[in-house]
Amino acid sequence: MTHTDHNDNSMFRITLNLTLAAFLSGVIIAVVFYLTAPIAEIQRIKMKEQSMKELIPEATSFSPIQGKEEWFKAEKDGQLLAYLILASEKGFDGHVKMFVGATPDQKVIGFKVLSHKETPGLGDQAFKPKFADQFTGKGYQQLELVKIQEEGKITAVTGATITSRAVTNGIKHALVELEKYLNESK
Amino acid sequence: MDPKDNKVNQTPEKLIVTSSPHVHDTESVTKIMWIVNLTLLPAAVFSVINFGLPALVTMLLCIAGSVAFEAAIQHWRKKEITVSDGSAVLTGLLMAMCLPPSIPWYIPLVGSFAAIGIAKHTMGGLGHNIFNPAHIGRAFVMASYPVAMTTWAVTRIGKEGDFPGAMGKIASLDAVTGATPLGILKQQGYQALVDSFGSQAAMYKALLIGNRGGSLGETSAILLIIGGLILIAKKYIKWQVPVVMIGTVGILTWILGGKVDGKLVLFTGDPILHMISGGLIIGAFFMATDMVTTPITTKGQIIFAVGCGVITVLIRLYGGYPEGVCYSILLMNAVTPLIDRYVYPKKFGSIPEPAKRR
Amino acid sequence: MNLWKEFTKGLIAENPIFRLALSLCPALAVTSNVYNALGMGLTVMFVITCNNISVSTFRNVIHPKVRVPVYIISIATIVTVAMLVLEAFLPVLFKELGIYLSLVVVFAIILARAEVFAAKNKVIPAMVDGLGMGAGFTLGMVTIGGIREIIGNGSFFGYQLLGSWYHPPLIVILAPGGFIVIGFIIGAMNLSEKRKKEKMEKTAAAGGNI
Amino acid sequence: MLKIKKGGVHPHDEKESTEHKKIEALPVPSKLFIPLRQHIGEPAVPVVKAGDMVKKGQVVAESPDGRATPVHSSTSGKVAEIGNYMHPLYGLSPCVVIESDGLDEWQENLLTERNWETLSNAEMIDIIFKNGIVGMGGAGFPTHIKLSPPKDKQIDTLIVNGAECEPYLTSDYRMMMEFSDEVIKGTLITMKILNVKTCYIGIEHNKPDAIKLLTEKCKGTPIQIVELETRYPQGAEKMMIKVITGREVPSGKLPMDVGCAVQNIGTLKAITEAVEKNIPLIERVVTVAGKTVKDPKNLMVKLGTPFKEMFEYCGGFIAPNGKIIMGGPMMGMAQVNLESVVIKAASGIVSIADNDVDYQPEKACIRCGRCVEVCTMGLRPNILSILSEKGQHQTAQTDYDLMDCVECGCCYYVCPSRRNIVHYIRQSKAKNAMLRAAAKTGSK
Repeated sequence: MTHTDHNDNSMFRITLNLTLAAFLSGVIIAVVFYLTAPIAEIQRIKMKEQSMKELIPEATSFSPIQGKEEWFKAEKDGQLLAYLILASEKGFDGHVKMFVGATPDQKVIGFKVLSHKETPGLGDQAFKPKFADQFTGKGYQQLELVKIQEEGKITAVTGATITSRAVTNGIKHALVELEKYLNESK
Repeated sequence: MDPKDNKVNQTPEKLIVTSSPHVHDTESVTKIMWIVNLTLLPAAVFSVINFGLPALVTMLLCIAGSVAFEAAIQHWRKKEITVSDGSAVLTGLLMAMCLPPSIPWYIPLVGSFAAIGIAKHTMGGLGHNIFNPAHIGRAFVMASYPVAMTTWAVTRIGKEGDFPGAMGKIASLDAVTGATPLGILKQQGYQALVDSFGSQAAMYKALLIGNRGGSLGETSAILLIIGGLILIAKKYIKWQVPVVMIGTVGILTWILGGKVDGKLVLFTGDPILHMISGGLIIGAFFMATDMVTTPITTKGQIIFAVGCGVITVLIRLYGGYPEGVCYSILLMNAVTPLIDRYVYPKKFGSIPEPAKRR
Repeated sequence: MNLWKEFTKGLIAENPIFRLALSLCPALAVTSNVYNALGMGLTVMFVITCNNISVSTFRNVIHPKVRVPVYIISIATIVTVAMLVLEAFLPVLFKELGIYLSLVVVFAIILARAEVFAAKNKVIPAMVDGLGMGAGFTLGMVTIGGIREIIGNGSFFGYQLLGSWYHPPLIVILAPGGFIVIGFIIGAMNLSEKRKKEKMEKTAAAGGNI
Repeated sequence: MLKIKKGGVHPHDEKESTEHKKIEALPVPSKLFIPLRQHIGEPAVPVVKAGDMVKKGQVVAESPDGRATPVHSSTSGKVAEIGNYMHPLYGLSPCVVIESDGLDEWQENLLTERNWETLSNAEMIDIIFKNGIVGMGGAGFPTHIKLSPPKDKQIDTLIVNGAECEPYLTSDYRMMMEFSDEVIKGTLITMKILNVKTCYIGIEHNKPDAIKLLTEKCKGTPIQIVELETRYPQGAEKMMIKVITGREVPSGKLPMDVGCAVQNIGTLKAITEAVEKNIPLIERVVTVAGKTVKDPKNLMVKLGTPFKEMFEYCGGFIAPNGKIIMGGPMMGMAQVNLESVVIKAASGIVSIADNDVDYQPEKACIRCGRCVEVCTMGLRPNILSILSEKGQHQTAQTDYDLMDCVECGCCYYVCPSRRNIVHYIRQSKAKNAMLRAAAKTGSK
């Protein structure tokens, strides 16, 4: 290729360069995706089941609820054990995403945080049993957050009021939604 | 100069030859630092009386830690060790005044390290630091140990029942969560705060005298003001800075601080409460007037003070924390070089020539 | 051999984080524990090496006017592949690294090595350079992550090193802690270099006198 | 009472030891070392040689260019040599050494009686030039140049500087008290030469006697006495103009640019003597003071007298000396030894005791802002000193008005870190001057 050719062909070469690069890139990604997508899907389901399993250990199967995204029924031998509801509530920094487990009569079993950006060592204290155990067996009417310990109410984690509030509200909303759903489907 | 030409010095003693001037006033950095320490002493002593032994331990740990880190770092940097100039003691004392009275022993030490090691010596030592070391230390431990730092002890006087109505209630609140007056204000509202003291007058009195929960140095507004007035009289600080900063907080909280049924009603806030509570007094007299980290000119210092006041109010009324003096001063410290760049004294001879008289 | 030199220069002398001060964003964001730091480091090492190979391979074909877009396409492809693989086989790490994984595309160090080194050298040296730089980056990340995890959490690689007597200052695993730790490491490196140089000068001077 | 609007310091004035002591004439020493350079400009060119006999008042060195002033013999005697001896400002400098014959005889044709009112301005300026009169406040600017401003500069105000704001010095004060008639006459002569109608004598209010005396004596003349606040650097030319007239001399300009001329008390006395009696400037009043001096005095001293003789006359020292300073302690020049001699601009010699010298080492600037507060020129001395320390002399000049510094020393006086800011500023000025000179020769 002579010098003048180079100049004449530059536009052509640029186009060819970009097209080829993009094409190659597309091919590579497509192939890799084709190979990894099924594995990733299996992993995702496995992780989700695992977290649900942690929440309701007795359950043997989890089946999605029709018409509700990310809602599950936890069953053991065909018997309804609990509802699992995905809740997302604004915390101190971004949203706290969690599964809320509730009995069929709408009492809290517990919750399992899937993702959060709360301050480590401070905000995440609100996901530990000391705080989380307060919810067990409560209906949404009882879910009131206070800063100073009071009988029958949820006491916030010192220094992590906002995260505590996010968790409490998330559970509350999930229970309210659940009641609405159960009333409708009756 | 040719040594041969130099006539023999016939005077019996050797003369010192330096550039003029040859006289100096008696001020020195050391003297200034120790006097500021002394002016803080009454409030420090009071807080020890008020909170008991833990306060003294905290204070001594802060001072000892600061002095030790200063000496160690200067030794390691192969610099002259200047702990006797009182600046490390002052940093330790000021930081102690910003801490809750009874905190675990390691917090003052971590704070001293942050103050001296990070805020002061990474910048080059005394005179070169951008941020107020005491406040950096405080902010560092605040971010590190948020739970311990927001657990406030009850005042001893309150415990012993000298002010049974007001302080009794605060004592009961304290067991669980931060119950500085500003904390109560933030979480439960103004009425709850007034109720906790009994009456508005009792609240003001308690705040002024210092009989309430809070940091070591937050408590006695009166003693701090006396210390500050001494500094003003000695001309170490300018009266404009505390006046403007406290005034800004007062005016803004009066305008924006009032809430009726959770809704903002302008011009109904309680400025006095905001002016004498929290770390505002110590911040305005001892921190916002720190020479190293504030603007040089009086005009610049007033701008600085206004900025501190505005940020304090923003944090107190709209932020996540009940108190914002520490952060407001740190934020304005960052702006100081900018202020100094644009606010400087009027140069002599820079006005246009006056019309000639005929 | 020269290749060994190309490899080792990335470790200390031209360490991407501490010396070239490139890619400080991930160095701050994903180094709150060693596991994440190592994962990110290895990912970047993989991307940088593959990209160096690809850029070096095609360096004579790529028109200079579009070299940066082509490099970016190459990096983006490799990063996407890395993400897909991580998602399939290390989903936990994938979740932890989160948004920063896609940000690998714009890490300055990768484009810098492509532009500075790979575009001018043959495939093998380019690959070695990528490996060295990646290793240096990983080393830096692990150093920062290790220090932050030990001080800020009392653990290393998730194992609790220090007992309950230790009260970790949280700030170290928060963002400001990242800045402070990196600052101290760079300061320490500069200081040691300065002292080394002084020592060398001293010995040189002494040698001159003899 | 007029005050400095911004800045300044008030050091303890230390004037008690000499302010009430009448001027005493120092006996003529056996040897006088008369420096050829006692003014700003080129040194004078000697017209005598070793072995010549000279009379008191005889010209020993002529002006080389009509700008520099001639130098006269302070007494009668023999020229021993022309050699290098200690000059209080420039170190070893050429001096005419005269061995006194003890007769102290005037040269003939001096000591005439003249009425100044009959003389023309040009004649008077010539007399002032020939009699070697320079500004005696410290700078040594030739007076005949100051008195003949360019045509386009209209001078409307004469200011007489009786502030004497430096600690220890009382020579101007004593001159005002004991030679008030000469001072007033000199003022009137200067007014006539400059053709101005307004004249102020500014005196600091720690000299109430002088204010009272001069106010009385000036009745019926256009001269007004102005009482000034006691504050250093009140006596700096630009400050004086600002305080009395409210005019600010713009940066880089001279007093004449705002229509003012400033004269020193001693200069006015010398002008009177020169114009009326044709006496050249061969002696001046010098304050000898300091904590180590046994008996501090105001002395009438022949130019060229070594400091040693003066201290001996004052009873010698009672404590070890730390520094010997020519001029006041704020702006004066520290001396290497006591060989230095009195020049026309030496208003005082001050000793500072060894244990009074500030040995404290310099520390880093803590940005307290005191120097900015006291700087009467509105500069930022803290930044200037740091820039100089870091070698950024050009930045100091272009961005921080280095050249406007008058080196009054207030910034050092108040600096709690004991940074010698003035020294830093002088270094910057010198470095920049060297750079400019290098650039000039480079471009040629």
